[in-house]
Amino acid sequence: MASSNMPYAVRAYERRRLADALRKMILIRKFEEAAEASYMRGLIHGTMHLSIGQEASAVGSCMSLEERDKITSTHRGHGHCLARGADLGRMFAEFFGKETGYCRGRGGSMHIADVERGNLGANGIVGGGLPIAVGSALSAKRLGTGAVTVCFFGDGANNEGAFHESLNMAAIWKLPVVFVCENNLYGMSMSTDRSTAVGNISERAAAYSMPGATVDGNDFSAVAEAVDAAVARARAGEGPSLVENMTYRLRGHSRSDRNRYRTKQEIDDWAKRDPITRLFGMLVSHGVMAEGDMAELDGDAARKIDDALAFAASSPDPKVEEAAFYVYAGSGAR
Amino acid sequence: MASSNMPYAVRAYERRRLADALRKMILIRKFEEAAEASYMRGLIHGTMHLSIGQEASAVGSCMSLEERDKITSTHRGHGHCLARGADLGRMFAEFFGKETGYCRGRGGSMHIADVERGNLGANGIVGGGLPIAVGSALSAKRLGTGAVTVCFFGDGANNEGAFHESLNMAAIWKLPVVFVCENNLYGMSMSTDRSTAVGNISERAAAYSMPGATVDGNDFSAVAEAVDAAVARARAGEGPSLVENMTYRLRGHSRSDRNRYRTKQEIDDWAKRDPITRLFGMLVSHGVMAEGDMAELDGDAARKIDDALAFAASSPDPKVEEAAFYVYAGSGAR
Amino acid sequence: MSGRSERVRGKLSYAEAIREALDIAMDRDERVVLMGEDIGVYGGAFQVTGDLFGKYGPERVIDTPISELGGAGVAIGAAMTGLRPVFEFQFSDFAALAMEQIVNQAAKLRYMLGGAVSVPVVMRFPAGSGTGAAAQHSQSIEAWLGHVPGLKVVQPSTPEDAKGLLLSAIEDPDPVMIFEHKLLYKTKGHVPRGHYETPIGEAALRRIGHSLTIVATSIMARKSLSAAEELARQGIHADVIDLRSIRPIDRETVLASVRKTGRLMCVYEGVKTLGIGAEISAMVAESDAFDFLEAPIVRLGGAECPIPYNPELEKSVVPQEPDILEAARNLVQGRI
Amino acid sequence: MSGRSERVRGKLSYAEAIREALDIAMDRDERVVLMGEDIGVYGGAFQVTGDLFGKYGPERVIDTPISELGGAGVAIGAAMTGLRPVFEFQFSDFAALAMEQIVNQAAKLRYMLGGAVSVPVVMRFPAGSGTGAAAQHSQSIEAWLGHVPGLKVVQPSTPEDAKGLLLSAIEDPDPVMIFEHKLLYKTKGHVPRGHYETPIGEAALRRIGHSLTIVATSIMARKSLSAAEELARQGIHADVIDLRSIRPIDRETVLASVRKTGRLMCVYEGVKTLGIGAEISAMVAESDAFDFLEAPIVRLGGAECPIPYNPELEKSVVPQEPDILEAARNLVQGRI
Ligand SMILES: Cc1ncc(C[n+]2csc(CCOP(=O)(O)OP(=O)(O)O)c2C)c(N)n1
Ligand SMILES: Cc1ncc(C[n+]2csc(CCOP(=O)(O)OP(=O)(O)O)c2C)c(N)n1
Ligand SMILES: [Mg+2]
Ligand SMILES: [Mg+2]
Repeated sequence: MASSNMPYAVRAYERRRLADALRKMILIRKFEEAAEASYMRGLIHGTMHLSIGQEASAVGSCMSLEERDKITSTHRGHGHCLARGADLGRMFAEFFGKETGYCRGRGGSMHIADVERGNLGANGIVGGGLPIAVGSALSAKRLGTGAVTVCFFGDGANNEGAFHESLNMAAIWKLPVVFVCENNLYGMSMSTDRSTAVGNISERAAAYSMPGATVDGNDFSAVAEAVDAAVARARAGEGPSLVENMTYRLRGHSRSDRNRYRTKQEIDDWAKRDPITRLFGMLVSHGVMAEGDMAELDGDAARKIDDALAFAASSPDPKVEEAAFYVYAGSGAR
Repeated sequence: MASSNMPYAVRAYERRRLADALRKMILIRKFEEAAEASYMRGLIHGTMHLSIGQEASAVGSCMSLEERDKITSTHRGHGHCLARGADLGRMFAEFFGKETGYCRGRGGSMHIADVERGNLGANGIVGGGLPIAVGSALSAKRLGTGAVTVCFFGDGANNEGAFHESLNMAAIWKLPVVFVCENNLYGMSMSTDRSTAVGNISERAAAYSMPGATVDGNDFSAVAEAVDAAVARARAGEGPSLVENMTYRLRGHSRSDRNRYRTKQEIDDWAKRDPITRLFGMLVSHGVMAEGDMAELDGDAARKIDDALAFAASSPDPKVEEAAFYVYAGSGAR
Repeated sequence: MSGRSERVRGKLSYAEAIREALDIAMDRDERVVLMGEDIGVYGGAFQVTGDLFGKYGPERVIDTPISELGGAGVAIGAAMTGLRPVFEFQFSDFAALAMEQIVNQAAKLRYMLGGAVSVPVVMRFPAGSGTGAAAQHSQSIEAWLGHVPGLKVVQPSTPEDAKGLLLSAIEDPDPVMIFEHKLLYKTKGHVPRGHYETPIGEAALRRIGHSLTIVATSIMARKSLSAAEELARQGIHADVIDLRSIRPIDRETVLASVRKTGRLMCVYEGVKTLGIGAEISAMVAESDAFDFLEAPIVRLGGAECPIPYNPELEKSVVPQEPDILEAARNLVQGRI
Repeated sequence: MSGRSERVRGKLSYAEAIREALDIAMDRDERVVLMGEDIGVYGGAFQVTGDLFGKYGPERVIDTPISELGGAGVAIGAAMTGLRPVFEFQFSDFAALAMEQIVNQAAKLRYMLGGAVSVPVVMRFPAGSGTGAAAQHSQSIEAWLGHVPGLKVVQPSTPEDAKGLLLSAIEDPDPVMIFEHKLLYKTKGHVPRGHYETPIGEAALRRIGHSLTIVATSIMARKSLSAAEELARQGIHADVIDLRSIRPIDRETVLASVRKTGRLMCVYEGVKTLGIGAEISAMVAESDAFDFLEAPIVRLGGAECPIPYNPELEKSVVPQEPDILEAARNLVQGRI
């Protein structure tokens, strides 16, 4: 029975996929660190929401997704986008407002999308992606594509009316969608204790007669296990589920956050539960990787980031005369 | 232990109050029948939503309310308004669009209100009254008035985002509000089976960590018992509750309803559970009333209705030049 | 597409014309689905979808719970991923519940994503006063959506246009909002058979005159036409333009008429301030047609007041035929 | 009220002026409470409420969950029953989530109930572009609310007005919507001490000229004033009217100016079509001032486009000072 004591991830995935998951998590981390640095250097306009500390949730939740599957993402969406394999260069280019960016410089970080890889887009409206995800699942069911949609949203979003309406419709129509709540304990400054009248957000699943589960969102394997099951259920036509990944954003909400609503102690405690360190440790302890592999992974990621930054920096800005392209179909080259 | 086998209502209220409750339920029924007849005769403009069959819910839910307490009502709100003691004449006058009506002929049935008696108004927007009720409870708490707010809404309204947001805020702030869902099995043509992803709507209370109860909404005593307890809880500062009164509207949704979505059998079955007959029967069997009293009650109600209709019919229309009075404070006499 | 099927037949009502458009679209394209409250077995609050439920079943005629924000959002998400949803609001007033999805999502997604996505959704909004349904069921809020780039917004006034504009809307790769005046549903007119498209963005010059230009929308186009007949008997000959589309607006048709007549009156039911007439007036006043203006530009719009319940009051707060007549006479006779 | 406290002191920022108004109002009236997302310990997304939480505590500075529809509705219900809530939207764009409560409830309740109820709620909306926050966080949607009878809508452009209009709004028995341009929060100006009210419905003639009238709103009033200084150096002298209030509009101040100058230009950040400039233009074109017009009425508004992220694109879609200069010169020199 040794194998059943092994973490789910080690049992469920080939080595290659496990290494790939770790590689992605590292890439997300380095990507965001580089974005942060670019931001500090004034290369990036506007605001930016970093998911540093939440990488296991993004990558773990996408493990069983196939090419045809969709995700909807949030304002804190870089990880989701990279988890689905987005191009780093086009992402940086978007942050730099370049024509080569995913949104041709018109969207920025808050609207990053990668429609070809099934990412229907980050959303600047908290809760805005929830009904859209349900719509995507409705399409899949009607058109018989077999696609599953994973809908990411935050703990703060769970108090929007859109959450309620979306989960209810997904449930009555038994749609193939998985609601993944990334509960990082705060919606901006408001803790879930203060904002949300229930202990675990997953308990709200019962109000829609769907399964709900709360997992350690910094444990890659736990996330993957819960979401894989939910995806399988959706794929089998059994309807939606709600999975709550308990995690933490190690950075402030956005650049202007002074962290007045939480303690340094709390942040430090969570830093100790770093999902990347944990996954790496697990892979080493199960012989999937060796201690020495980390340096190589880091190095690889750093090189990719450098190349991507160079691509973005050297890319052209959109033309001012083309500011109003893409408002309607047929306006703007494609 | 005989008394504990007695229905709650008989134990809890004096004879006078029980008789008064029955009187009100009869008045509501006759009032709506008269409104229906006036409507058929073309005396009433627009649309009208009758609550015939739901009288126990309206009256039972208001039993423990005091003068200072508030209610918010719905498009199907005549019963709520009369349960709080509204003037029949001013109600008919409103339906007839008269200046003496509760809304000076500007609101009609869908906006009937009686602010002096704590009825903050019917609402043409399904779910529109929910946040308003929470606001009213917030005022009571901040201003220390001790007032409780009873918020009526339908089963259909429970799928609006406003429901979710309102219950959540009421719960996190422990506000003195009682959410009374009048579940008459349909939101227009859509049955709760099809619209709502949970068996009993009261189960959704758990998503807000508040007590939830489902009761036979055609049983006056059961309604009063559940809502009285919820009001007491609210009054004691222990926060909100959700009570679901299972009931049935014997008429169509509105005039244009062809009842295609339900069977004659179903309607007939529910007619047999008429809340007025049931309350009367209970009062007789517990010696509160005698069989012969019904005729007198009916006669009384009929006389009051006739007087009210006469008042309304002879009242003046609002002046067309004053159509835009009351848009802002100070425009229009008061 | 369906070629030579333009034979004229018995009149259809506006509601029937819409139903026919839905039927044709559903028949030719499996991806077209209908969504909305009580559009199934009930047939819609205004009996527009009628028995399409019987014909296409619950998979394609989808009753939604009373969840306007979510429902609209589901339609938008479905439109992004391969379906062609036509979403019915029960009353246009309830658009207020779904503005977030309509404006922040449907209208902007193509742009925010740099053209990477299309949102071919159609939304239908029964609008306007006159039914005694009071302030929360009688509004004319098309100006809100007319102010939003990324949307197209139309207001058919005839059964023929109701069908043709809806068929155009369903084919359109962008979100199209259709405001249908409730009092028009039972009005009848000739409706060509089969599939045809009325182009979005083209006004209809319904009547030719020379004394003044009347630009009107929705039911006001009908009232204006009828007033224009009476005016003609009094020697005043109006160009009557049925705007049909308020985003985009057919600038040229309006300007050409004003250059000819030198007098402009806008008639619309929405609240006067910041209503569609404000835009028409401003569009003309900033154009070369300004030099042709011989009199101030008149706007006849709704009163600055919610819609009252009392029937006389209700009529008094939106333009009626006598108001149009009087305003037109005053304009032509220089009495303003 | 607070009498002779008009002494001038060091400058305050627009955000500080708002905070001071809130502080004064809360101090004089226990019923005034603040509601909104992250307005407590966080101090507000734009640090407007700042440390009022420290001073008044969680009973009166109430952090709401991310529930705009419900939160606005709670404020409305509270206003109906004795409190005086000031509700902060984190971005004006999120008004789209609460339109139902703002429009169908707050604006209409007094009317629908025949005057039996008041809704003295104030809502504050950080608005406008220029911060790189892209299409869902940069809109100027005041025209939607300006179209709604029952609401009052203001757009202060200076710290002094930001304070005075907010204090008026809190005293007002009707719902008042305040649009605050985000780029103004850090701008400084003289702000009288103590309690004073800037009347809602009065425009401010900020500069006197004779060559043309510029009517501008919000941050465009500042840009227009600055452009007018440059124009003056070029011999073109503009009346610059800061509209301040868009419902009701100060008709007389605008018309009097146009009668004098004969030329009108409207400058606003919202989308041009159906934006506030459409109303100003139409209001003038239908008035007796029409006869004084010597040239078409110019509108400089936002492009027909969501707000883009790229900073150069972002600037290009709303009027900038050089655009105002050029348009004013063309207007005066008859080049349009
Ligand atoms: C409708 C809406 N309300 C408010 C905001 C402002 N806002 C952006 S992110 C955020 C917090 C969201 O919290 P949560 O959903 O928990 O996501 P997290 O930021 O924690 O990842 C808020 C309030 C918004 N963008 N949209
Ligand atoms: C926001 C909104 N959506 C839709 C409607 C149209 N409508 C009026 S009543 C009704 C059904 C409401 O159902 P429920 O809440 O169960 O109340 P009931 O009519 O059964 O008493 C509908 C759909 C409305 N008035 N408001
Ligand atoms: Mg969070
Ligand atoms: Mg019901």
